[in-house]
Amino acid sequence: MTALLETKGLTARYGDFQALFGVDLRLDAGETVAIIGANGAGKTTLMRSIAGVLANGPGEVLFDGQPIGALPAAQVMARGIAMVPEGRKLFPSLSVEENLLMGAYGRKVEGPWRLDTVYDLFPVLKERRNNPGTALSGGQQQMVAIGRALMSNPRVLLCDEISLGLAPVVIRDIYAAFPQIRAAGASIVIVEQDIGQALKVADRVSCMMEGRVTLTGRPAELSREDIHAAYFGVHA
Amino acid sequence: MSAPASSAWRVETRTRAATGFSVFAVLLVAIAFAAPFFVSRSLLQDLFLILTMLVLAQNWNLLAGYAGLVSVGQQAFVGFGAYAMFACVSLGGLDPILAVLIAGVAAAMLSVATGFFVFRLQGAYFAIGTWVVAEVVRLVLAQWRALGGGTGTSLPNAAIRDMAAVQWIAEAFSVRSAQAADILTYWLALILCCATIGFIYWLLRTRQGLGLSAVRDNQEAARSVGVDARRIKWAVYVSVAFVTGMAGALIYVQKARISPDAAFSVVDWTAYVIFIVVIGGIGTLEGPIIGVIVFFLLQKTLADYGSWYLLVLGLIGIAIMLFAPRGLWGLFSDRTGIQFFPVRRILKGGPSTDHQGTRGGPHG
Amino acid sequence: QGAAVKIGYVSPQTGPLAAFAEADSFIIDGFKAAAQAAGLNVEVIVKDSQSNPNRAAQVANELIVQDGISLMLVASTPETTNPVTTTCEAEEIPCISTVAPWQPWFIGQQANPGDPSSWRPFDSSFHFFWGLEDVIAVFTNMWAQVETNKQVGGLFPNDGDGNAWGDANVGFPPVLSEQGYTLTDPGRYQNLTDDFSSQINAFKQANAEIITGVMIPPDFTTFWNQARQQGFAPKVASIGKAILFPQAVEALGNAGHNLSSEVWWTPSHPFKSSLTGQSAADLAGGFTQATGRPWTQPIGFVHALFEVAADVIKRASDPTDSAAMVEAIAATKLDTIVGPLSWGDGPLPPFAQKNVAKTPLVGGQWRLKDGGGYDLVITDNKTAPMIPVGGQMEAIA
Amino acid sequence: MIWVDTIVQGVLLGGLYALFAAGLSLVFGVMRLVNLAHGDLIVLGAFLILVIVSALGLNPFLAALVALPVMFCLGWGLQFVVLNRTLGDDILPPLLVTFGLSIVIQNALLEGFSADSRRISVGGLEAASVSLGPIAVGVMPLLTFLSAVAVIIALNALFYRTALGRAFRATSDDPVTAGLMGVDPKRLFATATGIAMIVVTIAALYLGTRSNFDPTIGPARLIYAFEAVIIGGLGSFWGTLAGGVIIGVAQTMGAAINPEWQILSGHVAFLLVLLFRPRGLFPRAND
Amino acid sequence: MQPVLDISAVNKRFGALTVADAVTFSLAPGEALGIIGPNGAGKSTLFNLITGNLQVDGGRIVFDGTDVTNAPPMQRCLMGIGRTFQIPQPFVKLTVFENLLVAGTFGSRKLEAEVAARCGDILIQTGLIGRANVPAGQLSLLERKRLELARALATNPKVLLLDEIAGGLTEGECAALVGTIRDIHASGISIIWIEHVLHALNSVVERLLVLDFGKVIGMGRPNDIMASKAVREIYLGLDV
Ligand SMILES: Nc1ncnc2c1ncn2[C@@H]1O[C@H](COP(=O)(O)OP(=O)(O)OP(=O)(O)O)[C@@H](O)[C@H]1O
Ligand SMILES: Nc1ncnc2c1ncn2[C@@H]1O[C@H](COP(=O)(O)OP(=O)(O)OP(=O)(O)O)[C@@H](O)[C@H]1O
Ligand SMILES: NC(=[NH2+])NCCC[C@H](N)C(=O)O
Ligand SMILES: [Mg+2]
Ligand SMILES: [Mg+2]
Repeated sequence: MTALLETKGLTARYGDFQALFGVDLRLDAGETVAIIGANGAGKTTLMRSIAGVLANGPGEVLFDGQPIGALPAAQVMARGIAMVPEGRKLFPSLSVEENLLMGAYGRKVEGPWRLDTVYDLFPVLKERRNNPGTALSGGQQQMVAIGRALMSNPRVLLCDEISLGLAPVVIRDIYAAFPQIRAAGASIVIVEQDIGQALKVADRVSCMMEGRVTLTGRPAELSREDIHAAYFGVHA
Repeated sequence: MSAPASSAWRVETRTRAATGFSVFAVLLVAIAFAAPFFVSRSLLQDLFLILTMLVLAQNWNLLAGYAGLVSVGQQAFVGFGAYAMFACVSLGGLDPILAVLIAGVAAAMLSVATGFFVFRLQGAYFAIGTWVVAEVVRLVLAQWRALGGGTGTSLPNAAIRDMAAVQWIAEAFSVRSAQAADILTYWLALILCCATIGFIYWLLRTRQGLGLSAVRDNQEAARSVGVDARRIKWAVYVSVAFVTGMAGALIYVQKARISPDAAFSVVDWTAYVIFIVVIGGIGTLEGPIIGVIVFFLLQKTLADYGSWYLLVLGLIGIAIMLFAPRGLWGLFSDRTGIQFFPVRRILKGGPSTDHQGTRGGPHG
Repeated sequence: QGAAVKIGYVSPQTGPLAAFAEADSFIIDGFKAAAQAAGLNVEVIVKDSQSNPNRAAQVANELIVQDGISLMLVASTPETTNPVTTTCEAEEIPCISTVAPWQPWFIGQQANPGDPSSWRPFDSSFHFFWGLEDVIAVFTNMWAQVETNKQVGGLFPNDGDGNAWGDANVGFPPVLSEQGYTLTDPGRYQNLTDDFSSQINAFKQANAEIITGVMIPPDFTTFWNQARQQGFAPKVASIGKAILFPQAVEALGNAGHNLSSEVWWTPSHPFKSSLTGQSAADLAGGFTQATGRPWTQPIGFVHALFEVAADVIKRASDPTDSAAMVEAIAATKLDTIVGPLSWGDGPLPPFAQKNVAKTPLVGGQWRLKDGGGYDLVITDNKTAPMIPVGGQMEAIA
Repeated sequence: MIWVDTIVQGVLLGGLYALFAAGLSLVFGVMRLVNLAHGDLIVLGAFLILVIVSALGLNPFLAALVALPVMFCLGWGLQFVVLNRTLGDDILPPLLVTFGLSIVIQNALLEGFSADSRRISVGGLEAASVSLGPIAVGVMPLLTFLSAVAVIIALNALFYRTALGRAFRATSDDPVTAGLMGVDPKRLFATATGIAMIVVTIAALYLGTRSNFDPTIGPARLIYAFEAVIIGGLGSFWGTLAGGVIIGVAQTMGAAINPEWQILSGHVAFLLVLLFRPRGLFPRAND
Repeated sequence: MQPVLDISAVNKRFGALTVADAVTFSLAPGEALGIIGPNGAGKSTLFNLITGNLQVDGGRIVFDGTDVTNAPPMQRCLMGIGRTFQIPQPFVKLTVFENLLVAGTFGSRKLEAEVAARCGDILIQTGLIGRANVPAGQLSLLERKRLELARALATNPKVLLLDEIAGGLTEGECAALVGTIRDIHASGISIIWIEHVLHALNSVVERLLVLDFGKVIGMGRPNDIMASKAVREIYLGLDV
């Protein structure tokens, strides 16, 4: 069976600095994959390369078996890969509702996610719909960012550090939405530094270090030591 | 990471190309000073034009390329300097050479006054602010009836003839006084140009110059390591105005006729100057030199084609900006690593001798 | 015969003043042919000022220094003539200029234009055209033909022409008050002004029935439209510069009817070229035939400029010697296509005697033709009776 | 009474400046592009309308309608092919390229149309006026002002009521993230410039009917347009209108004192506003 | 003894977001203080307030007995506050050595010749000597972080503010870095260090401050802090 999304030997660089060295990643339909790794491991870079924001070097990105590595972000998105970027990146000039509507700008397909269903998922957003997006709390902003990505009814949802900077209660609230998102049919890649959280939601986990995937497996199969070693590059 | 070991550190800035160039440059300047003895008068006038444009270009480059202050209102200082000179000569009866110096001071004073305003603005706002300020200065000077208002006025012929040293040059070269005045203004332009380049090069090699480069690269970080970004920018702005004012005055000593529209022409004194810097390569001392030569050659070859000349000039400017944003010198220097005005401090000596050598572009 | 005598010619061939120079190549071609026929060995080097005073000075310098010209010719507005003349003065190169009233040319080049006692004649520069006294006479003569309250509104910009026309000593104000007119002059505006309501209000308040001034075409159009919109309808509008060219008047649509202006040259001027023998009508017709464009007033003067050049070169003992040329110019007595020319004996103040020669000036009105387009009708010739009038002055409807 | 008239005329003049500035404001607001060729593009538009008027014998208003799509495409292509390459943190490339463009347009027009003064005639409308109480107001200046208001309303509606406008604002905030929403910033910017050229065409109609124009007349008004945009505050269309009116009124008031101060007062008003509000009267919260 | 740095009731908001909420603490001369807290807690912002890169909305900052609450950054630097940036901010077109020269000459008002040797020594100390004459734009991330440290040292600070300089280092590199910081500390410089790599942090600092949503929620000896329930819950999240 072909994977829904697959990278083969993906590399990326910022000027002279190489950030990814031949990353292989696979996401099957309906699956949730978590990527963990220390600061600067290249997780965000990987997400950005897949989404087409970053021109990637040699290596392939296949979506449904089609190469999409050379496409610009707008076209990747139009095929059904949406991203929740690191740092939320709400549009400060737009209200909450306008931010959500922007999510469907380049891909208007019928599906489970519409303005009303997103508001059902995160009811607090409905109350704040006319506020500027940036006037919300961090957690609410993160909800807007997720809702915005959902608005395009993506087949693959890329989430970069959605728990970053949020209080544990808020993180719990946000992750509480994930079963619903999965149930509605999206396959998910999450990037997470919080290993515990990652192991809880993921079907499979990949650990990255210095631009390489150093470990892949199902949460149950991975030992603390393996993870620790992959994460920090040494055995504890 | 070994323990600190103070030992024989050395800091060098020289490169071999630069050493070679400095010999060449000294020779060139010597030849340039001697030029009136053997070149034709028309060439001398061309050289005057090149030198004064180069002064303006180096100054704008210091402002925009090193201090990050993109001004499109430099004509304010050219025109103000020129008017100050005219006032000194026509109304005050001073010698034009003295008037040129006073013009520089006047332009510097104008820059202090306008600086309070334009320094409140950033980026594109700064650019447009400087332009408006220049318009205001033009409109105000256009009301100065004693200097002809909007009509303009001419320098008295006698003022040029009686200029210090003109008679002496006229006799020494046995030429008419008009030609002697040309020789004198040429020498002044040469001195001004050498002094400008020397000053900028010296500045870049002082710690202030280092601070300026740091501010340009990253203002926040520079402030955090103790660089007073504001003061450095002010100093650059005022000294650029001083030299630009002198250049403007000198240009108008040679032209001998002034009017507000000519003296405050944004095209002549700012737009062309920007073209020169950008074509040559912004943020380098070499760039404006290359740029002014290219500009001059273009002007010479195309000037008789009327509108086509400007059309082609515009297209070349666009092309360079789009395809070689670091200018002609940038293209050359990136390929060869050659710099004639090195400012990079290279650390040598010390306990370990296996430092990597350096190559690559200048600070710009 | 020896090397050709080099003549430099500077005019605004491109840029906003280009209309003044549109006949240049037609006339220079004619001049070259005539010169050859007359056995003169001359070369004309033409430079474009791009309507830019800086550039005008620069090309003048190039002509003198690089090309080694023996004679400079320059035409068209003080913005071109003054920088070129100043350069020639400094270089001691003979220079003949035209198409600028003599005051802006002469006074505009004095170090302190505000102080007549400091004014000095030029050594090697000569000018021929009319002066403000002529245009004032022509305008007041025209105004006298129409019944008005003698209230005049003045529109003088802060430029070479405007400052001279509005000057309290040499301009309109003293003469008008002498002749019983009351002038309302709100002040020197900048060229390319977008709103004239302050002037219109001032004129309305003064109940002005006459408008005069020297404006650039876009400003006059702006003014004229605004005046009509705001219900200000003077009986007479005599304007210099703006309605010089037929295209500019046509650009006003029907609103150009009965606007009046000074007329320096028309195809009906009763003069002949000393160079080609052509009449004014022939010259204008030739231009229209060659280019398909209507005649304009500068044609005659540019032609006359070259007539003088040919005459001077013929008479000079050594055309390549500045002093000899200056001497020859000063001694000129020539009947040109713009009228008789001579320096040193004109009806001029003493300081300008040497350098200025005057040409006749009359006044005219633009009249709408039946099939569209305008005719320039001479309505006053008191100042130059040899030029025939074509009709009576009419008030603007 | 004269003062009332002075202010009314200044407001109407401000409408003209706002019209010149609206396209600039759009382009400046969406992509921070300082377009020094804006004035020349207006003149280009005026020539285009003139050509259509004389070739097809159309009424100038209809001719402007015909010119709209042409100018839109021109703007779209210009942005897509040339100007997009100049965008970035550095303000020099856009300044230089558009300045080069300004020179190119002027001289190409000179080659094509000569330096003659032209005019688009609207016949009787030129002199028509309506009286507002004791003040006579020209119909064309009034139309100009009303068109400016209409353009501002339309641009605001576009910006705040449509998906395209949302995309403009989002892309202006953050082009990379907008890309993740399916926006192709290059095309979007091209569309913005295309729309700006529609506004330019409207401005060209009024420039060409108000007064004479020739190929070199563009830059003279560019500075007022910039002043209007900056006084108003980056990204505020109503601010742009207010900016235009401030300059217009300052000019007529200055002229009422003495025509010598007319243009100077406009500039001084601009400097004063910026002295107290360096980011303009209605700045966007985040910039 | 008078504290070298005294922060009292400092507040800072970004729009609706409070990032410093009555933050109060002081630093004794020669002390090493660690700051921990979740991402976005306001740690880096606190540094920016101390250095003057951001203005406080309220509260007072006293350095070495002088109120510096409204002083510009360069003045605070001159007085002896040196800092590193979390996201390295090198002067990319200057070489590594020149980066230090700027800091050395401006940060301590000395001539280039006077500080060159010291800069050389710092380059050795921070392991950058091999890259001394390379434009800083060409450095890798780790080298940039070292440059941040080296440049801050070159300003000859009394208090050194370090923002996440150990993130992403290997075990060996991390140990070496800890050694360097200990040396710096031993030379008498006070240190405030923001770090997520706790074992590195705890091997240097004497006191830990925990920040969450801009509030100080704990301060004390590292072991006590690490053991407190609030910290385990908020900072480490659900225990791994
Ligand atoms: N725009 C950029 N320019 C240069 N280098 C960059 C850029 N963005 C990231 N890098 C570098 O690329 C490497 C990988 O960064 P990336 O952001 O992908 O890491 P990450 O795993 O997402 O880290 P974090 O957990 O901090 O988000 C880092 O060394 C980083 O410094
Ligand atoms: N200039 C700014 N404008 C608006 N918000 C800002 C600004 N700087 C920081 N913030 C916000 O303030 C909060 C605190 O940021 P800060 O960088 O201080 O966190 P931190 O504790 O250093 O986090 P980390 O561990 O990720 O470095 C974050 O939510 C951040 O987005
Ligand atoms: N890019 C622009 N010009 N955006 C328009 C937004 C203007 C809006 N009227 C405001 O006040 O904010
Ligand atoms: Mg990341
Ligand atoms: Mg931080």
